[in-house]
Amino acid sequence: MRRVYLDNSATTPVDPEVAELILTYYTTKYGNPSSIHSFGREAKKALEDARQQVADFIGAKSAQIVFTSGGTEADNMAVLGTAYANKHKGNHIITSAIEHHAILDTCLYLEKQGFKLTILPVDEDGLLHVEDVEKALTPETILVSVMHANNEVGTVQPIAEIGKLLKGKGIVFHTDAVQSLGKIPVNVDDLGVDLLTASAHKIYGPKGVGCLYIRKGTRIEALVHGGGQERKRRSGTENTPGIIGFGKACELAGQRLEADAAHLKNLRELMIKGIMETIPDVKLNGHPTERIPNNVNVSIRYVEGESLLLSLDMNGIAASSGSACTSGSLDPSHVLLAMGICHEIAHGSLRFSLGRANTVEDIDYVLEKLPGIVERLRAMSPLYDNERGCNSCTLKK
Amino acid sequence: MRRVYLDNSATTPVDPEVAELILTYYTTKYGNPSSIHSFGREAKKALEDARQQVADFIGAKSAQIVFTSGGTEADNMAVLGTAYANKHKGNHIITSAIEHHAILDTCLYLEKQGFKLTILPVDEDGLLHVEDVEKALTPETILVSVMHANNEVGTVQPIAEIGKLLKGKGIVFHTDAVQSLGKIPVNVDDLGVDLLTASAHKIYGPKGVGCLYIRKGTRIEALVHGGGQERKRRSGTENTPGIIGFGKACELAGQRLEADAAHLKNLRELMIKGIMETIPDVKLNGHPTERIPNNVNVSIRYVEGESLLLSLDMNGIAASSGSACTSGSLDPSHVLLAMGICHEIAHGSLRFSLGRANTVEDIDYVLEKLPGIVERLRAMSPLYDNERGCNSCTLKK
Amino acid sequence: MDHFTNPRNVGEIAEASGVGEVGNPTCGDIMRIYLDIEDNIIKDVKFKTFGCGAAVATSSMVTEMVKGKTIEEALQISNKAVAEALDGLPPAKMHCSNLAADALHEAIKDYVAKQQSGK
Amino acid sequence: MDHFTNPRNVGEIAEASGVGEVGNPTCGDIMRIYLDIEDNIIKDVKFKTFGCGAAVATSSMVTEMVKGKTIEEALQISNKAVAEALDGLPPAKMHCSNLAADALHEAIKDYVAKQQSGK
Ligand SMILES: Cc1ncc(COP(=O)(O)O)c(C=O)c1O
Ligand SMILES: Cc1ncc(COP(=O)(O)O)c(C=O)c1O
Ligand code: FES
Ligand code: FES
Repeated sequence: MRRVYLDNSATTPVDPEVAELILTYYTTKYGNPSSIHSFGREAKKALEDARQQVADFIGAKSAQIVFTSGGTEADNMAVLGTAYANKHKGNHIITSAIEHHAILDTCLYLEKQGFKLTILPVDEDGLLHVEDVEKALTPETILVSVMHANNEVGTVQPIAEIGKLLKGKGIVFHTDAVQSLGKIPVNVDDLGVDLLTASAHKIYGPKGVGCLYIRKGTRIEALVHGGGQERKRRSGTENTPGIIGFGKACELAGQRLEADAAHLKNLRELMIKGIMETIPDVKLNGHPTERIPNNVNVSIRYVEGESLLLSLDMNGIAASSGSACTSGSLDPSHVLLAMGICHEIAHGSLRFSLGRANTVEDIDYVLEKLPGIVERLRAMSPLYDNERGCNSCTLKK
Repeated sequence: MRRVYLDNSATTPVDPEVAELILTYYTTKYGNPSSIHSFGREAKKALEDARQQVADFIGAKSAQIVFTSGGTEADNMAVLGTAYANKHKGNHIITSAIEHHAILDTCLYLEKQGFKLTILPVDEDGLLHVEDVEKALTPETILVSVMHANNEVGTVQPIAEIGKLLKGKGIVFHTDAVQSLGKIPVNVDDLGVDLLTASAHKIYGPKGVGCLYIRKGTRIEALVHGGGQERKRRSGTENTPGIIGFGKACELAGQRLEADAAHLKNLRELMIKGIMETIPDVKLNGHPTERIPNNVNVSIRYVEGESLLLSLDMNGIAASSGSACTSGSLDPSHVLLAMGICHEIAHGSLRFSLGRANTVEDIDYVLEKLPGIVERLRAMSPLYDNERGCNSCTLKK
Repeated sequence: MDHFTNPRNVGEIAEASGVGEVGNPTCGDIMRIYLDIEDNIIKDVKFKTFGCGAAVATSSMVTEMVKGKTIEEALQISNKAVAEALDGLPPAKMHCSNLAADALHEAIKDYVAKQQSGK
Repeated sequence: MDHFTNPRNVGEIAEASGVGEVGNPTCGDIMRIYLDIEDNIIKDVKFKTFGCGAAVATSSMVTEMVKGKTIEEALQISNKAVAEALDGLPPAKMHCSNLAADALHEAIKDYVAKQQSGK
């Protein structure tokens, strides 16, 4: 059976060139970069080269990159590290309703500890409005964290404008760029952010590696204590092979950024057009133009998302509903709910996230299979015939 | 030039079989284990198999293993997670003076937050006395953390006895088994521990992967918030390839435990004997019998450790002074100082940590080079001729 | 898996003796069961569901299990029995089997109520 | 690296005009410099050190730099100059170069003191 992987926002295959490089650092150049002998120095040098590659990709200086165990840890470090380091200055944090759980849950954890939290709404396209940030600011505000591109619906947020708004206010500005990196240009100065999260496994690098960019002068408390690696900001023996893989993945992504984006956009448009033309009662979720090039998110009315996923999977097609983390869970996507989409229709949403390796044939295959699957499930649906269901949401028959 | 790697306590090469396996999960079986499609389920299955392998190796149930980004994070999770989850019960923590910085620094961080900390002394062999633990207990004690084997001098602590002492007292007992795993038997029930730290890259597995064993019923607060992976105990996309490599490394280490230990012990004795016979004014640090089979730690009087290391390195020999993490630092080893060894002599200490791949020829090579190096550095030392120096320590001329 | 891939008894019964519809309180999914009952025996049964894979499979299984049974026997069918008949469900999916069992019980209730009001 | 591998001027001078010994306050390492001074000119210089690789290299470099210099010229030599002569040192190792420069200055002080008390 043909296997078509369309879940690249959940994770990507590691580029073969990257994997080869990692292997070398596993088996022959295996020194601990803290060691002063030649094995250690060799690893240290490669580690610092990788730091430079990552820094170059986001327009930063290498000393401003702190490697972490992934995007989740970097998000935690941004939120908790800033809150703890600035609690003498204030206790108010602003974020958005559509953040990844790594941000949202961490903010809620701080709220339980006594911090004040404002969770900003988004519009029906999943877009945050800069005025809402402005209105939420208080003299107590120490951190604003808004993601660059959303992982579920792909909407790209006006980070540069928020950056301008916050400039000079002494408020730390963080963005989670896990989903935008490698898809659209990401530059810390253009965005005007103090902190930025990235994750290797979303850009054809290894799982378990990420980084937090920390602008010079931004105070962050370390979360992990110990040997004092990463200039005392993140202790623990560095995952040198993984970090080197991350560096290489950034280099490759930088070289291919435009070509990748054009390729993805082409497939995406093909797919959206195909779905809209062949299946009735479908809504495209997310912003029509302000979206990353690899995201297709649709609500397919009257059918339930997991059944859709399983049916696709039985045809060799890997997609997701909501984010990977929560697709094992029962709650409908908090992102879709925040966009005003009702529970029932949110439950019937599907995310196809395209990757570098996908082809037109992949898309054709999906377009060949999907209509039949939907039809079969709709025939089974108690919502389909009696036009019962949701009146509160934007998707009407 | 011959290259002899004798820094296996800092890190080990990844076993080729393990590396091969990891590669597969990077490039072809790359699904996110939280995804419900076939790519995800394949990864999930392998992840759970690896969890079982790790659990089997330490005599635990797989549900009790939480994967982390390494030993340091697991140590932090043990200390911080226990302290935060039990602060309503008490605020007193007991540890030892020779712990790895991942424990010590984390305990000191808690002390700054208002927890009470007792740091227990060790004797001149680096051994902690169980009576000292007993005497330190208070009704406020919530956590005792004592490492299984020390990373610098290799002394093995009486963990099982401490476990017996603490049994039924409602105090969480943690051991850092990073250096003992794969060298001597490690069984969570025999040791009587509630929490145990392990790290993959010390047992021929990948860097950036470790785990915390959490006995059923032991309360731990999560440090990293987000997608709710690892049964909500450690969020973040799982480093599936790394974890699978860790599982395989545990399986191999389990199969080879006795053979490895015999081989290492043989080399170790050869080395100790050779050094003692050819170089005057040398002291073996650590316990004469209660030590892991791969550790040789010697103080070479009148010479400074880094110069020794560099000279060895120029002959292709990789060793360390103190732990890798601190060998970049200037402070003499806190472990040796805690053992009552004076500053000057601590400064002249060398650690050779043997590994599975080392041979008798490796040891012979070191024994051929080391005496000349020491002689040359002693000729350069202002301490050698005038017999000035230290009167306060156990090593006298 | 077979009960998801090829669910049995999908559909409606035009003049059903009893219809039960429930919404799952845990996940919000919906399930409807139609019964055709004659002489206290369930002669035919159909279902429709807006639910996950497990909901589809358990619905299909329930309909197979009750066909030909008396309503007393059908009332004994619990979600556990359904899950067992499917060779077990993961813990996170146990609530899905409630959907089918509850809808069945609702349908029987509806039948009983109709009988009583009809007489 | 060459100044570590093959340090110049290691040793002692039996009847030195001046001897300086310092302990490094940052790391506790020790360094001793011997000067042979004639007519205000440093004619010979030797050192011994119990210190790290950088300490050995900077000591060797300092001794090379001062040979043939007047004591006034020698006093101008700073740890920065030494580090530069070695093509730079990593920041964590800058303090090591203090060791050599300080020992040199101590040795000159010792010489001056001896001269004054001798006269
Ligand atoms: C927007 C966003 N932030 C954070 C993360 C978490 O990163 P990681 O998977 O590296 O922990 C993800 C992916 O899961 C994501 O999509
Ligand atoms: C005893 C001990 N504990 C903890 C650690 C830290 O583990 P990791 O290197 O996986 O962060 C080490 C090694 O550096 C160690 O030797
Ligand atoms: S998740 Fe709703 S019925 Fe299974
Ligand atoms: S570390 Fe002591 S002189 Fe360099």
